[in-house]
Formats: sequence, C-alpha cells, structure tokens
Amino acid sequence: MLTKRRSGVAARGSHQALAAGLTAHTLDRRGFLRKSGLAAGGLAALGTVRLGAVRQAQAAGASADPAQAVIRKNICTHCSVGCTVTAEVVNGVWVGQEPSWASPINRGAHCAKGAAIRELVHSDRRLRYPMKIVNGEWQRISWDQAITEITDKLQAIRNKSGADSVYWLGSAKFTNEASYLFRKLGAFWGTNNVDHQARICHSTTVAGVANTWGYGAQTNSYNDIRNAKTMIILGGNPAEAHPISMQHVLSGKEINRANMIVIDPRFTRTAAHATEYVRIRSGTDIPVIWGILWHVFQNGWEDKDFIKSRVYAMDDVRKEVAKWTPDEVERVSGVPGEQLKRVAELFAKEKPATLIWCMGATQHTVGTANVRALCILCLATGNVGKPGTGANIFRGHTNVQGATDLGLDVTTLPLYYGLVEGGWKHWARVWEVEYDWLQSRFDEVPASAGRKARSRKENMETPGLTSTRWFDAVSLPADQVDQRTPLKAMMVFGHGGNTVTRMPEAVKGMAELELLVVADPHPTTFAAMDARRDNTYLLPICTSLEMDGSRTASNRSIQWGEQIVKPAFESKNDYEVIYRMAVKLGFADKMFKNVKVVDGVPVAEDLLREINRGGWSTGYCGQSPERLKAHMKNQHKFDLVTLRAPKDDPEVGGDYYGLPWPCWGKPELKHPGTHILYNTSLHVKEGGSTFRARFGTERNGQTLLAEDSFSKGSDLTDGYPEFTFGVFRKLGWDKDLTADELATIQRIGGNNPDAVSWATDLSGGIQRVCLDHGVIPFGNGKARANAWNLPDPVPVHREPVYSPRPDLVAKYPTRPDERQFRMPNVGFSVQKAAVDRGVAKQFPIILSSGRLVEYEGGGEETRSNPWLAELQQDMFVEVNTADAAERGIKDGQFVWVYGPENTAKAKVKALVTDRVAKGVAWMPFHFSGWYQGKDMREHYPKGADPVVLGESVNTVTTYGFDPVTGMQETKVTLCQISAA
Amino acid sequence: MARMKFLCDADRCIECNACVTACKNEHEVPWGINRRRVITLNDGKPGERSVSMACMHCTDAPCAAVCPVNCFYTTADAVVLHSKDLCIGCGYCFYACPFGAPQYPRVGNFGSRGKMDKCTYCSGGPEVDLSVAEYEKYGSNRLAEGKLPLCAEMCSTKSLLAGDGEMIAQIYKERVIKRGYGSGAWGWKTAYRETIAI
Amino acid sequence: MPMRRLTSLFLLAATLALTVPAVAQVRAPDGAPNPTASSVNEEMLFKQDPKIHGRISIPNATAANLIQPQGREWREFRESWMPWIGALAVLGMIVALGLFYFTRGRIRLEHSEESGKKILRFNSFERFSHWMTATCFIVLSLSGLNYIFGKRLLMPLIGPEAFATLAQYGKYAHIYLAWPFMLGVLFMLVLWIKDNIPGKIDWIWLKQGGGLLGDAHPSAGRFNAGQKMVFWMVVGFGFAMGATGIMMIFPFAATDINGMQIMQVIHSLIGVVFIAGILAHIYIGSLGMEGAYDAMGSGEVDLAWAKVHHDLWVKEQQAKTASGPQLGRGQVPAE
Amino acid sequence: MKAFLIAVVAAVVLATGASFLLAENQRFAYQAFATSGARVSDPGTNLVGPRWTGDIKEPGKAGHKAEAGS
Repeated sequence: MLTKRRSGVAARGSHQALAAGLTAHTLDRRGFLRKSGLAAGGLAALGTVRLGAVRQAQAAGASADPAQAVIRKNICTHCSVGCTVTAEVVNGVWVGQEPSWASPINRGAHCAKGAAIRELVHSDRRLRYPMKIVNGEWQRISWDQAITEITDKLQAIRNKSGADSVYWLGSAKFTNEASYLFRKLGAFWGTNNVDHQARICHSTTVAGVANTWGYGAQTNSYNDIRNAKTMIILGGNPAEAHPISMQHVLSGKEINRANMIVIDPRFTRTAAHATEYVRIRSGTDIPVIWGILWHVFQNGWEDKDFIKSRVYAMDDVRKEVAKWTPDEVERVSGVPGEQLKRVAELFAKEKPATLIWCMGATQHTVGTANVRALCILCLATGNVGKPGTGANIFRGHTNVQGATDLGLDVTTLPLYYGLVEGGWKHWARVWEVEYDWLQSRFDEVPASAGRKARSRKENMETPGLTSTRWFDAVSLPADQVDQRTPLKAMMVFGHGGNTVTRMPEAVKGMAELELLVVADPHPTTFAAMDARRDNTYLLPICTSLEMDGSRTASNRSIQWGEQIVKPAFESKNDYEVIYRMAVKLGFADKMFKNVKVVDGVPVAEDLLREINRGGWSTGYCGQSPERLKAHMKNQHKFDLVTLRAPKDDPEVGGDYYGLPWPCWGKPELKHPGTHILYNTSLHVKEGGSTFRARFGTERNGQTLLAEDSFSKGSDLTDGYPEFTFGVFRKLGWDKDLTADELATIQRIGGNNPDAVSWATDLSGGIQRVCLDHGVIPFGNGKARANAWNLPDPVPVHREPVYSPRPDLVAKYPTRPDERQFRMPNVGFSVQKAAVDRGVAKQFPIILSSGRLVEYEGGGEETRSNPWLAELQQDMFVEVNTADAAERGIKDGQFVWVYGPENTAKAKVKALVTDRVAKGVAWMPFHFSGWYQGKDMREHYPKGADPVVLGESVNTVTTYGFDPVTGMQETKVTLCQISAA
Repeated sequence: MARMKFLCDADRCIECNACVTACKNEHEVPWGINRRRVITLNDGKPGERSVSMACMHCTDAPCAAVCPVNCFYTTADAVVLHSKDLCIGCGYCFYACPFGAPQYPRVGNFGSRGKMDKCTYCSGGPEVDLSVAEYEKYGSNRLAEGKLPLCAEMCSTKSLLAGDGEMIAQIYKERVIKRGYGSGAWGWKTAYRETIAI
Repeated sequence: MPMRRLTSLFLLAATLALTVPAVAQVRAPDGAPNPTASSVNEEMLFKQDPKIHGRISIPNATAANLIQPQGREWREFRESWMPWIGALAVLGMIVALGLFYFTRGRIRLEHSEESGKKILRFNSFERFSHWMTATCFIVLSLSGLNYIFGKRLLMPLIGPEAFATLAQYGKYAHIYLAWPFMLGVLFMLVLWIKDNIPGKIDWIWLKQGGGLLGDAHPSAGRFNAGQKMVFWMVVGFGFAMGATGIMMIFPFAATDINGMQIMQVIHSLIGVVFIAGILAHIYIGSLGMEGAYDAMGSGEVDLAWAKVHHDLWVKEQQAKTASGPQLGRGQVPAE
Repeated sequence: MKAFLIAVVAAVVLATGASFLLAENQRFAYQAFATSGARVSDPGTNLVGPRWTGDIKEPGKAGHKAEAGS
C-alpha cells in the first residue's frame, strides 16, 4: 500500500507544478536558496534517473551526477590539508556539495568543517555592509565612505606618527595572490609591520626547520605518510585539527602495520588510535626528544652514514643529549625510560619513520628549539629526504603556508627574500618601481632610550613588530618601542582578536588605538570587546570561496580555487579592497603596473604571474595559473601515494599534484614540482633535491657542504654551494645561457654580474641550466645540528615562564631578558617573579589550549555556522576526574578558571574527563564573545553575532615569547579552577 | 536489488563529525534535529572508540513493526522509510528503535511533537523522486541520482561505509585481515541480526 | 598469505576473548601493533550494561546512547502479545456479557407498593463527575485501542490516509481528554470514597453472588460490593493509567526510554482490563438491570428498586429525614 | 441529561485547556537543544515545516499542492 510514487509520467507531469510550487508560497531564505537550485537540477534529473544507478555508482566508487548544475571547484578555507570543495551551483546559487573524489588529497572526504562549508557563504551572520562605530553604536556606511574615511585617517596618522605606526595584520585565509598583494601594500606603505597567523602557529617551525636544512616547510606530504612504517605524532592532534590527514595516517598505519606513537600531554582522539601513547608534562618536549636520542646514541641506532655525509655538527648534540639520562628525563617530563627506549628503537629501526608535529611543539617560549630538536631526531636517524620519512609538519590554516611563503611576516619579503638591500632590490625590479622610492616610504627612527637612530634604509631592513605583541606596542611607554612612535592604527584583515594570549592587555591596547579597521566576513572579537567609541570600521570581505586564487597546502602543493558564487551581500574580495585603498593612498598605478584590473578588481591570474616572475628563491616560478588550472581539471590522474601524474599525460604528464614548491624555472620548463624535499634519489628534474647550502660553505674548519651525497644524475658528485653567475663562469656553464638570459643577468648585475644568483636571476636562465646539469640551484649543503645563529644553537631545555615545577627553574631557566622585534621580552623577570611569589601553589593546575574539530582559529567564522555551532555550544575546560572531585565539580557545570596575570578569570563549563592527567586542564581556543563572565553579544553589530559565544582561553593565558620568532606560549600556563 | 546498510569502522572513526554536518548540508537539517550523530565510548581512557550512528535501516525494522499507522515501508534497496503524511507523531518508533534514530520537531511533550524525522539513507520519501515536496519533507534523494548517502561519501577516514551490505562487509573484512584487528561492526547484531565473520 | 591470515584470525580471537579493558596499548604476538586488543567492543560493553552509551557533544543526553536493544522486547510485547491480550480481554468480556444476557436475561425491576416513588441517588455534581469521566473514558479507550487494533481492523477498511487522519485526531483526543478523565476520577474518589469502604456486608453480598445468580437480594449500603469493586477499579486503574500516561506524555522527564517502554506495557495491559471491567459496568448499569440506569440518568431511582438493591442505604436516607423517604420532584423520570 | 451534557462540555473545555497548557510546555527541538552559549535565530524549516510540526503544508494555504503523486 505504501510504495514509492515513481511513475515517470506523473513525474514529468509535475514539472509545472514544481515550478509553481516555488512561487506559490513563501519560503525562508535558506529554503529558497536550496530549492531554486533544486527545481532546475531536479527537473533535469527526472529524465535521466536510471534504476540500478546505485549499483553502478558503487562499482565505480563515484557518483554519476545527472543534474545539470554547474560544478565549481575551490579549496576548503579551513585547515592546511587543502581539501577540494566541489560545489553545485545553479543560477548563481550554491545549492549543494558533492564529494571531491578526484582530489588525491581528500578523495571525496571532508571533516565537519569542510562538509559544512557551503553554509559559510550563505551564513546570515555574515557582515553585510561596511560599518563604523559612532559613539559606541554601529552604523551602516557605504564602501566609498568607508574607503575614503579609512584612507584619510591612515594618511593623517602617517603624517603625524609615521608609517610604522600602522600595523598591517594579514591572514592565512588569504589566497596566495591576496597575501602577496597585502605584503606588497605593506612595502608600498613603508613598513615591515606586516604579519599574519603563522606568527602564532608555526613561525617557530619555519624558523627552526629553515635554519636546519633550508626551507621552513613540511618536507613530505600527507599522502606520503602512507609509506611510513613508524610515525611519531608529537604535540599534534590531527584527528581534530587535520582530520583528512588521518585518512592517510590511518591507512598507512593499517597497510604497513605501522607503529603510530602519539606523544602528548593529553589523551587525544588521535591518541585513541595510537599503538603507543606517551603522556608528557606540557613544555618538556626537548627532554623527551633528547631522552629518545639518548637511547639512540647509547645503542648505536643512529644512521651514521647519513650523519657523516649530510649533517653538520651532530657531535654537539651528543654532548647535550648525554645529560638527559632516563632518570633525568623521567624527573623532568614524567616519562619512564623504558617507554622512550621502545619509542627510540622503533623510530630508528623500523624505517621509514616520520615525525609529525603541530602546535603542541611550536607554541612555546622554546618553540624554535623544540622544532630544532625534532629535526635533529630525524637527522640522527636518517629519516629525512626519502618517501615515508621526514618532518611532516601539519600547518594550521588553509593557506598559512602560502601566506608565509608570500611574506606576511615581519622578517621577510615575499618568498623569503630577506629584509636586506638585495631582497628589496629584487622585488623592486619585479615590481618595476624605483628602489629609492620604496626606501622613501619608510620612517626615519630617531635615537631613543640609548638606542641608535635608524636611517630609512636601516629601518627598511629592520624586522617589524610581531602580532603577538601588537597591543604591547600600543600601550608600552614610547621609548620602549623601537620605532618612530608606538602603534596608532591596526588594519586587521581576516584575523581574530582572540587568538593572541593576554586578552586583558589586548583590550587595553584596543582602547588606545587611534584607528581600528577590521576587514573580514565576520565582525570578529575586535568588534565585540566594547573597547571603542569611534574610529572603528568593519569592512565585509568575502570568503575565498567567493573569489579566484591559489592556495598552498601544508605539503606545498598549490591548488587553484575558482570563484564558486559572487560575493554575498555587499562584501568584496581582498584584491578589490586593497586596490581601492591603493588608489586612495596614491600608489595604485605603481602597485598594479603589471596587473590587469577589471571593473575595479585586480585579476588573480595576473597577480600569480607576477609572483611567478619573482618567486625564484622558493621555486614559486613554475606554477603558472594555466598549469594550476590544468591540475585541478586533471585531479583524478594523480597517484594517491606518489602524487604524480603518468608521464604520458598531455596536460599534466609527470607533474606532482599542485606543483609543490620548489617548482624550478619558468612554467615552460615544466618542472614537476618537488613532492619530497631533500630527496637525493631523484633527479632534480624529477623533483629531487639536497639539503640547501644556505649557511655558507665552511664553519670552524668543518665543511658545510654535503660529502659524497648528491642528487641522482648530478653533474657535480659532491657538495656544492648555491649557484651564481660567478660560479657558473667558473664551471664554464655560462655558455649554456641564452643571449636573452645573459642580457637579463647583465642588466640585473650591473657592474657585478657575478653576484646574480639563482634567486635573483629574473630570466630563469641559471635555474634552467642547473636543471640541465642535474644540480640543485640552491646548492648541496649539510643540514645543521648546530645552528650557531640561533639563541640556543643546540636546543636546551628551558622551563616555561609559568612553570608548575619551580624546583626545576633554577637549573633550566628561561632565556634572560632581551629586546626582540623592537620590543623588550622580559620572560626571565616574569618567571623569576612567579617562582618568588609561589604562583605554582596558588595556581596548581597546568593550563593548555588547543583545537576542536568543529571550529577553527579564533572561530568567528565557524561559530557563525549553525551546522558546526550546534555541535559545540559551550566553551569548556577539560578537568581531570580527580581534580574535579577535589573541587566538587560536576561534569557540565559552570566553573571559573583563574589565570595568574591581570586577575583574569573565565566562566566556562567543566568537562570532567581523563583525557587530561591529574593537575592538567585544557581549553579550546576558538571561543570568544564572553569576557570574564559577561556575555558581550549585544556589542556585535546587530545580526552579525556568531551563533555560539564563549569565553576566550586567552583571557587567562599569560606572558612568554619565543626569542627567535616572538611566538606566544599557549600550551603551558598555570590556573586555578573552582565551581561557579 | 542491493541490500543497503551502514557500517562504522570504529578503528577509523576519529569523531570528526563530518557525517553529521554533511547530513545537515545535504538535507538542510534544522538545528535540533540530528539524523546522524557521533558517540565516543570510554572517552579519555585507553580503548576509547568513537562510533557514528544513525538509522541503521534494520532488517525487520522494529519501528515499522510498532507503528500504529503503518507509516513505514522498506524500499527495494532495503532502506526503511516512512511517510510523514501518515505519521501521527506518537513516538512508538522511538521506543522501539535501538539506535535512537527517530527525531521530533518538538520535544516537551508527547501530544504535539510533530511528525517524526529520521535518516532516509539519502533516498527521500514516498513523494515523487527529486521533487520539491520530497525535499521539503524528507531531504534530498541521492539514491535516485545514483549516489550514496553523503555522510558516508564524505567520511574523513572512510570509516563510515554505506552501500550494499555484502560489499561493505567485504571491505571491512579485508581491512580487518590487512591490519589484524577490528572492534566489530557496531550495531549490526542488533540491526541485521548478523555479524561479520572473519 | 595464509600465514598472515592465520595470524589475523588468531588476533581476532584474542580480541574477542578479551573482555576487560587493558590499561596499556597491546602488541600482538607477531609484533604488529594492535590497539584494538585494548579497545572497547560491543560484546564487552553489553556485559557491563544493557545499553551502550558514551559522550556526545550536542546538549541532548539521550543522544549519547549508542545502542539500546531493549526496544526489541517491547516490540515483541506490543506486536505479538498485546493484540491477543487486548482482544481476549475485550472480546472475552463482550462474549461473557452476551452469554450472561442470554442465559440470565435482563434483571427486572420487582414491583411493590413503593413503585413509582423516586429517591435521589446521585446529585447533579455526582452525575456530572461520572459522565465526564465516562465520556472521556469511552474516547480514551477507543483511541487507545486504535493504537493496537486500528491498523489491523480499521485501516484496511478506510484506507491509510483517512485512517492516519483519524488516528491523528485520536491521538490528540487521547492526550487531551486524559486530563478531564483524571480530574473526573479524582472527583469521584472524593465524592464516593466514604461509601466505598469495604465491610463485612460486602462479603455476604459477594457470597450470594450479588443476587445476580440467585433470586435473593443481599443487603447493601449505598454501594454494593460489586459497585465498590467498580469504584476501586476505576480509582486504582484510573490512577495507574494517569501515572503511566503522564510518564509517557512527558518523555524523559521522569524516566528513560526503558522506563517509558515499561510504562507503555503497564498502560496498555491495565487499559484493556479496564475496558473489559467498564464494559461489565456499562452492561449492568444499562441493559443488564432495569432501573439501574436512572441512577446516573436522572439521578433519581425507583424507591422499590432502591429498597431491593440498596436496602441499607434507603434506610439510612429515610432515617436522615423525618418526613419519610425523599421524594423526587416528579413521579416520572426527568427523561 | 443536563448533567451529561454539562459533563461533555466540561470534558471538551478541560481537554482544550489541557491542550493549551501542554502546548505552553512544548519546546521546539532547536530551543531544547541549544544552550546559554548559543543564539539560534534561524533554525531552518526544512523537514520540519514552517511551524515546526513536521507538517510541511502551511495551514490555510492551499497553494502548496506541488506533489503529483499517483
């Protein structure tokens, strides 16, 4: 009696009725969106439905789509895995998502965020139009008014306080092109105060890894983990932070019956799948790694040949490691020696072995040292530069790798060209602007507080303020901030206000700013803190799903995303906003000299071509928009494990998916990209390479060049330095250059053409000839176990600033107070005061923070997505069962979490669990909108408040900065918890 | 015809909740209705496992048996569906269901809870395939388009399997043999009165 | 590889044998990592608890139950047993009453000199309470029976759409009329409890079969033992139905799903017995006995009838009033 | 008879009252399953209908007769 009404005749007869159904009754917006697409899609589908299609779909492992919807592919804007998002668009409306089976990275899969990403675009909590605060009230304004007022105020501040008084905070959500444009804007504005989220996620990785073997990036790929026989995941919870990576991790684990060792203070969802779980005390990564290495060296498990030929100064490490006997390791970290011996043996002997880390390793005052120690563990066991090995660093945001590469950093120009004359001149040539004009844009800094004055040129070459300290740079006495004036204005593009530690200080800083501009799809925490009465603007920016552009995944693969739908509401994309500001600031002609602007919007492809023209140092030169688009079109041709397309394919033959950088030479050279860095078993033309000879050729009488190690097919069969025209002439390879290439080199070099290098040769000739000779343009060096230019050349353990073990502080103190990034870093004094005051007694619980799968970053975007928000509605703190029992705390009740600074407190729900050990608490960092117990919802512009609000963990986090990068300490502080 | 089933390989499930939001996305499931959910067992303790659960489309479905208005029916693909036109919102299916699948728009009391809603295995309901009416009442109909449920298709680690029972059992068996362990096909005994013998 | 396969089989067997969660991650004899050896499995969890439940992030505690197979027993009861029990109870009673009617016939009013005189048996509030409860009961029992028999008897006759509509209204009627029903039961309890305290006389009445079986008329007060049984049945079952019903009306307010299943079992079992009992009550109050209906109809009964059936009560009433038996307003019933 | 009629009327009145009281006590799933941290403005209406009854057809609106079942 009850059966499917499946009559074809009836179905066709219903077409008119269906269409009528759409107009006959009122629909809410959401329903309309979906249905307006469905009607068209559904109509088309009715005629083509085949019975048994299910079976076919199963057989094919994919689904045949009968609907006539337009399919558009973009990249998920959340984490760095780089999942392809396949959108069905009907009549300009994004009506559905389909699995992206063809992508070798996600193979159809998504996590909660990716599977809900359509709502990001449709979200009715988006910022709809530009707004400004007038006497504490939000008012709607036009784009013209917004841009005019903002640029006028910027100019006024610049005239009064100098270029450095404006902070340009960019975003890891930017496309590569927008990142590049934003850095260029900073350069044209005349400041190095340009930063983004990498500061607070993997800046220490970039610094630590680059200082070890050349480039600061993941050496292998998510897919390559399938080759590993042993994997250590240290300070990472990919099950929540990078769920799609777990597809590769768990498959690899199953196929190879691999060892999966999770080292973490917290029993995470990842640890639940581990073959061995090592619980450590937060902040003792170095003792644990040295503890592992102690067993490696003790038992002779190290890879001696590898160390001899490819590593510099491993003996320096041996000396430090010798101090970390199993007893001392257990005393400091709590990990028994036997367990670490087991881990050491597996990592050294069951090879290939890979080391995966994330923010649990990086977000520390010893972040860079941690990363260095991890690299050294890979080096000592020979686990780098081969399939299944390597430092698989899982970056955070979708394009944090690309944004870092493209210079949203206070220490570099795009593609890691240093803030030195050579770097500036390189980009001046690419941009076709006068170097002198660029220099004239920078401030002169007068002498102050015993510091010398800086000329414009010197200031141009001085690293800027880190984003972790922006509010200190507003509030600290002027003479402590080493620039013309302290900060006066914040230009925040796509960056939350709750992601930096010490929120109470940030709120103070916000209030003192002369101008605050937030350009974002959402108002962000900056809008909700009720700190400001005026001179505050919100600019609605579209998501990167609503624009064209490329994104660099963690594995360095670059993927082109096409605009899925037009920007929602009145929002505009980053390119357009930057362009309009440049117009008002008077340098648009210079800045967009080689970029086509259509209807006021710069064309993404042209921006990428400009990047290609200047991106030699990092091999961003071969990934033309045409090649990237061909990759997206031919995704299904790339192998799941090797990421390589068959050689005979006409469009993408032999390429690695996404042309992972370095992709040498001009696009026409068709270099396939580099899937696995430093892999000597491949020819450079096949993506092979060596460790980068970045640090000279010799140190203290020891060579820094590789010995008896070179990439396959190399004409030079030993180590060699990086290539310059001078080296070419010595080798006689200059004859291989074409006349045009020679002319370009001569033009660039002027009276010293010998100095023109593989990285500054705009003709690409040097790289081309290198490839022909089978050598790597950047040279063939050794990785450094001793990085003499860093504060701790060989990593040493240092207790956190707020240590739960004051007894260990005397032996393992944090670094002495010193000035970094134009600011004082007084970590030592703070640590000493904390020990003297007995803070660890008053605040006996270690507080750590981390990520939830449903949310990302500061969380404004994801907390505004009801599909995600429904799954995590309350900010919480994980409290150990025993700690909760002692305090009479029940699961699910409200508690106060007190921090040791600023009498800070946060009202959150208790999640009583054994995920955390006794004496440890953990909070997610995605929440904001409640502040010290107060719901700040009313302060958002009406209707643009995220669905879910909660206390930010950073209200109670504390002081502590990495000396190399200014990374904040989010993983170890102290707290007290009581029932509310 | 195929006999459609769900299988959650708990040794792969990482509680990423993609299945949950994929479901929300595909059917525009409103807040408060959860056709699919992920539950973590032994949370925070060794042996912890997470399992994604929705209507299992049981063999001899108890919901269908107890329904006082016989609003349930089983499709040729063995998917258990129901008619919202007939449903009186009595809640008996909720008593009978071993998996907590039935959902109601209102929750305070029994009298006016509204029509029951549950996982349709992405195959709509008794209305005409791919019609607006079907979409409004039951969500989209992927099966009619030759596709499988989106929750399984989008599962981050390929933990959640959907498809012909024998086929997915075979996939699971191969996995268990390859890796040497498996915590079992959760809910199969209850839903299908069978387990996967390896 | 057969060797590998064998190992796997062994591993799996070992896994299944393991019922207690081990503390450490375990490695298999062949050295392969085997996290599942220590992981939870269905069998083990069912040994700890008949339900498998865990942690879920959405604020819906009931959603944290993964598998709760008890619905199966409930379904067995509801679908395999309940229709038979219900049919037996209801049809059994109808058949029994029919048999009784055809063998014993209608109990006639015995005429005497008092015939024609009326005595007030139930005042208007009493009658109001009775009828409110009664009408509710009829709708409740019909809509209640519909949950069991509707799809079996009615739906084939009127088609699914019409039946679903009817069932929908039936459901609303059941839920909403439950409240006046419960109120009515409460009223009747208060009104009549003092006349329904069981006594020795009831025993005699019962021993004599209430006069139904023989020709003797045992003495009775305001209510005879049979009526007292009806009273206590209505009160007892009424409260039981109310309590179990309320538990089901407010899901999870007082009990979990298993509790609600049990409530439903009690509710339906008592329901059908209640219906059977009330059928007998209706029979005797209308068709079965001449003159009985008047008590609830007009409220006034024939004095002769009253003297036969409730001699003690009539005496008591007459003693209360010096002017003799309380007579009604008219000689003819109000009807 | 009067008592009977009054009783029937009273039953209907009380039942109607009960229905209102119960409706008062009734909560939508999107309210019941949202906590103090969330503000749900538009819970959506697909699958549950505009009045969150599961009835897709809006009462009093005959326009929605799109289904063409056979």
